[in-house]
Amino acid sequence: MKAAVVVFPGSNCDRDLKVALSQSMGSQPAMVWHRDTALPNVDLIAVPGGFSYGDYLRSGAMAAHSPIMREVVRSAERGVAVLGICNGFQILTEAGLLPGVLMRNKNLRFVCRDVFLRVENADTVFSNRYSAGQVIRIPVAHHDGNYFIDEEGRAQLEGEGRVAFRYCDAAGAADDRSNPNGSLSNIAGILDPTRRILGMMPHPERLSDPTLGGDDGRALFDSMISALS
Amino acid sequence: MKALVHITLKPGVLDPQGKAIENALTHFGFEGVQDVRQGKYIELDLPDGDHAGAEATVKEMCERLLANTVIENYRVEIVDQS
Amino acid sequence: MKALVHITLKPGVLDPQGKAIENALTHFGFEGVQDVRQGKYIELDLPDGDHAGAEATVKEMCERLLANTVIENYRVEIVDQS
Amino acid sequence: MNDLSNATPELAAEHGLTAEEFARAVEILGRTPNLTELGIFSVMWSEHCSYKSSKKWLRTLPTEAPWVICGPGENAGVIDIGEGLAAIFKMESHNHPSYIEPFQGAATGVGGILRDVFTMGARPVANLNALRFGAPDHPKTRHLVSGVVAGIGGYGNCIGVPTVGGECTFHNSYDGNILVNAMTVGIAPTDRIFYAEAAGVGNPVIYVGSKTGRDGIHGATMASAEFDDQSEEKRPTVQVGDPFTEKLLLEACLELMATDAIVAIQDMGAAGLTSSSFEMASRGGMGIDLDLDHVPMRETGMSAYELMLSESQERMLIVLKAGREDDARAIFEKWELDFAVIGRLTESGRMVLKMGGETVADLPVAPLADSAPEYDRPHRPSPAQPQIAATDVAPSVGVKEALVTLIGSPDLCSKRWIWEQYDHMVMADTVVRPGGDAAIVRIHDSNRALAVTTDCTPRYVSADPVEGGKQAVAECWRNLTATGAKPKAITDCLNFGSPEREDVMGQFVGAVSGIGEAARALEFPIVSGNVSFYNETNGKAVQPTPAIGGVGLIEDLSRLARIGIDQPGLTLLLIGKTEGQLGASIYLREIAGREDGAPPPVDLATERQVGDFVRDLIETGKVRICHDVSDGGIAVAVAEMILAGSVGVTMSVPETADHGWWFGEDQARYIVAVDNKTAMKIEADAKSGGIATMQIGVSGDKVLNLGPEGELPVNTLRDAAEGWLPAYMDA
Ligand SMILES: Nc1ncnc2c1ncn2[C@@H]1O[C@H](COP(=O)(O)OP(=O)(O)O)[C@@H](O)[C@H]1O
Ligand SMILES: [Mg+2]
Repeated sequence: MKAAVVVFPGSNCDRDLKVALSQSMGSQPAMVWHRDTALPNVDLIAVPGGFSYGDYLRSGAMAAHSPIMREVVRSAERGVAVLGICNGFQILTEAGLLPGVLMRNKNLRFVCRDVFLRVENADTVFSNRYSAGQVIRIPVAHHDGNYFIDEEGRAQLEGEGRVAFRYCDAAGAADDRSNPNGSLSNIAGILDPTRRILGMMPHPERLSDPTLGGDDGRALFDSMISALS
Repeated sequence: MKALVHITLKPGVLDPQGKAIENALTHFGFEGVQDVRQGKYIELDLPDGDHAGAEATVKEMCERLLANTVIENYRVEIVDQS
Repeated sequence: MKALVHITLKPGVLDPQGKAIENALTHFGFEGVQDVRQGKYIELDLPDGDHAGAEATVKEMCERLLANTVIENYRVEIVDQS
Repeated sequence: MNDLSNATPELAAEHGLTAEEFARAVEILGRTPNLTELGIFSVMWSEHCSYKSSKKWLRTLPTEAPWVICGPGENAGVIDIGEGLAAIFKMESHNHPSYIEPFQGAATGVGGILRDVFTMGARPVANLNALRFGAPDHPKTRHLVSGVVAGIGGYGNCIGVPTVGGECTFHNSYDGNILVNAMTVGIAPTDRIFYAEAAGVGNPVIYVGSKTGRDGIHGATMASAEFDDQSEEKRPTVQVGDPFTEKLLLEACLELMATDAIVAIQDMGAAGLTSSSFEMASRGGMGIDLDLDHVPMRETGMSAYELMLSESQERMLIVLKAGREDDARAIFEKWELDFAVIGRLTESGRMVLKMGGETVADLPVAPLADSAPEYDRPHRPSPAQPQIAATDVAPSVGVKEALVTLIGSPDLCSKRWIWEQYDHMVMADTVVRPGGDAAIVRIHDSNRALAVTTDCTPRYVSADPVEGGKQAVAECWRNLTATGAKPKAITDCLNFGSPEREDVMGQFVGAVSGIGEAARALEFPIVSGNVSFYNETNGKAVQPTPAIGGVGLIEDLSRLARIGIDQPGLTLLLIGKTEGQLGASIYLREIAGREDGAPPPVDLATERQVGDFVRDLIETGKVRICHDVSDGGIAVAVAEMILAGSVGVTMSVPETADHGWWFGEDQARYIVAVDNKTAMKIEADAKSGGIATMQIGVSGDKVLNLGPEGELPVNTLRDAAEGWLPAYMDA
């Protein structure tokens, strides 16, 4: 698999993502600077977490309109897989690649901690190494992770099996207590209609190494290797 | 001249900040506040010139960047420097 | 009735958001934007009643909660429901 | 009145210069300084920049060791951590700004300390913060806590440096003067460390980063407002942090540092342009000409005075090798930062400032630096306090109730509410997160790590500055040791009241001597630090608070200890001697409502012997669960080990165990949890070394069984520990 990580001014999880990807790929992803107008020929484009452009105005808004994102959209149309994590998810929604928006966390506070996720769809290029209903532990770290979409949009996501991950408790129950940010229906990650674009708030790259306290995140990267190579 | 831009959440869109303010106000003992919505207010300094043209440009700015038209409405007003 | 509250940074106080928006706009090819300042715009629904009283209350809300008066100014306007 | 008008004694006084200092300034210049020059004198001779009240005593601190690459005097301290790498770190206070505007004050405090570290070539890898707030029931406290925590998180989270540790305690002496101390640790290759010593006549002086505005021009606030009294626009304003620009500045500086274009570099901190340009010139014995017209300005009509005193954030001053301007410019333009050549180095030995074609200041560098005032202020030692044993304190409640109260008290309760608002995992190297004794951050791409912590027990320091100073260093050393790290060096942030008061100066002198004594005994040199005086409101000083930030090294990540007890059947072994010292203890304050008594004495030889013994157990893989015993004594330590883990403990305690035994704060103690065979082996080894040990319990079940004192469900402890702060903040 060949991969590229898009770097914006203010991205700060680009290196973490690179490390996690190369651990699974066995090779280095290309790092693409936001000013670049061309993308290398890759199977996966990863948009990392951070505070692109300071997350001023709206999280992800300015990055979504930068030249490189036009290329990302074009590649996505050609079927290249796109993964957006945290700020990357926000950027993909602002760019219109994924529906809905990520609003300020319900309690208005930044939240950084491990959460449990229920794998809702294990039949994607991002999740084939998990099993449906599996509960995994992965950290979140965001201020604007409160997913919102209108009722129609929500019904469509649910109906088409496009909710990828849901916040839940250790036993897999998705309720208010296990919802770290107020997201609608505990939605933590969603897919586009082609299932080849994934946006998620939690950071799998931060728990892909046992030394850091867990590696539930690693299967996400391994999934892509098997599906996209 | 100046462009005054108001960006507000569309009705029905969840507003965590507004809700939080509402709760805090009741908490502080301010009674009877029925609903609070928080939006953005942006002032742009523009070179003096024709208002209509400026308004069109600023509306384009809103469409392309300043507002997320999926969830937000915007209102543009051009005024002469005070 | 409604209270319309504008909260803006005091003159001279650095506005990183405004600055970032300004740069972004220039990148998108919008020329000549000289300065951008971002503030908050808050709408509060209040039970109908005497404007002067409401204005006083909302100003108190600004002092105590809505505005950070060390770096922000606020403006309150009471209007009848539109 | 303008930049050039002559300063008057009144104006000098408003600038905080004494009559003698002003006279000396006139003497150095051979004429009366103009307003701009006065501003520069006032900054360079301020307590903040000149350390005039503390210098004499700071000189007595040990600052050297074979592994110290650069001690105090530069922007931050530098130590060798092996494999061609150096750790660069410092702690700094931002107390007053944080009290005025908690969010921005704390945020810019973080931004400032980050710049101190990356200006030396390091990539910051960890932030910590030591916070002291007023009494929880003080009307301002809640607002200050939420603003400060949001501000620290807002800055660190955005720039992408993990905030992995700190302290947060409450006491009414901080009601009107909170303490916000921020620490940053960075890592750089030992052959790529950058200093702030100007060199090379003709080399260009470069300004990079944000534009200069009228931010935080203080000291001279009134004066500047008067001499140019316009509307509000013109008046100095609270400084606002821009972490996004700082992130760009960080990356741009590191990119430039990868080349060989830099001669010297220094961040613009307090009175940025003045201190950075003046200090770089004076360190290098150079002269410097600046053309202020080229300084990037955020506002129109700024005066030389304002430009030189502005505290606008996210700015750096760089001396480049002549001819490398374009390479540098390209990098900063790539990162969309301002870049301007604003002057050159000269051999004149003078600082000459030009604006609008005319000379607005002309000062001799060396004389101004050399004759900076230094005071030996009168100081009175604090009166000795009596030691307090259990027999002197009638227990008002049983051990059970006391423990629940203590573990749920503002100072000892879990600070989760705080650190969950900090991104403590970004950079994906955080091995041990906040909540343990020290946080552990892996050295990227290696199997080694840094352990970091901040510590100070102000109630000890106020009871006995010398012992309290020793204890702060000892606890810091112990917290690193308890993880298995080898303590390497410390930075300090000495927060005190007014040095012009004999009792406060006495506290300072005592604390510094205690800190020095401990640092010497533990081979734990002070490589950087900061003094913050005048922390008082209407004559009431804060508790003396010398915060100590420590850095330790872990050579093998497979050999470290955590505090959580994660399996049943383990023996809890107490290592170190217990006497039951209750003086100045948290038990005495929270349970008996007393703040008197002498703090537990610190025997540095024992401290070192026991610590080295424990560290060896961890390094050799015998121990992987360890916690030091500090506030609240054995009872609280065991409770913390249970709460950080997954099982309870059944205590087995001596008949004689009284509240002194349970809650006494005797120093140099650790608790380890090991299988019984190992426990006996350790006890034997300890015995031969003359180190006291005692088996105090066995892990298992979901309760803390206190023997004769009854038992507590783990959940009761957890609710108490986790409950207080969120409940307080949401109230
Ligand atoms: N302001 C803070 N920011 C981050 N972590 C904090 C803060 N205050 C306390 N902590 C964390 O809470 C834990 C307990 O703090 P403390 O009681 O000071 O530990 P100790 O008693 O071992 O010195 C430590 O891991 C510390 O890093
Ligand atoms: Mg400890």
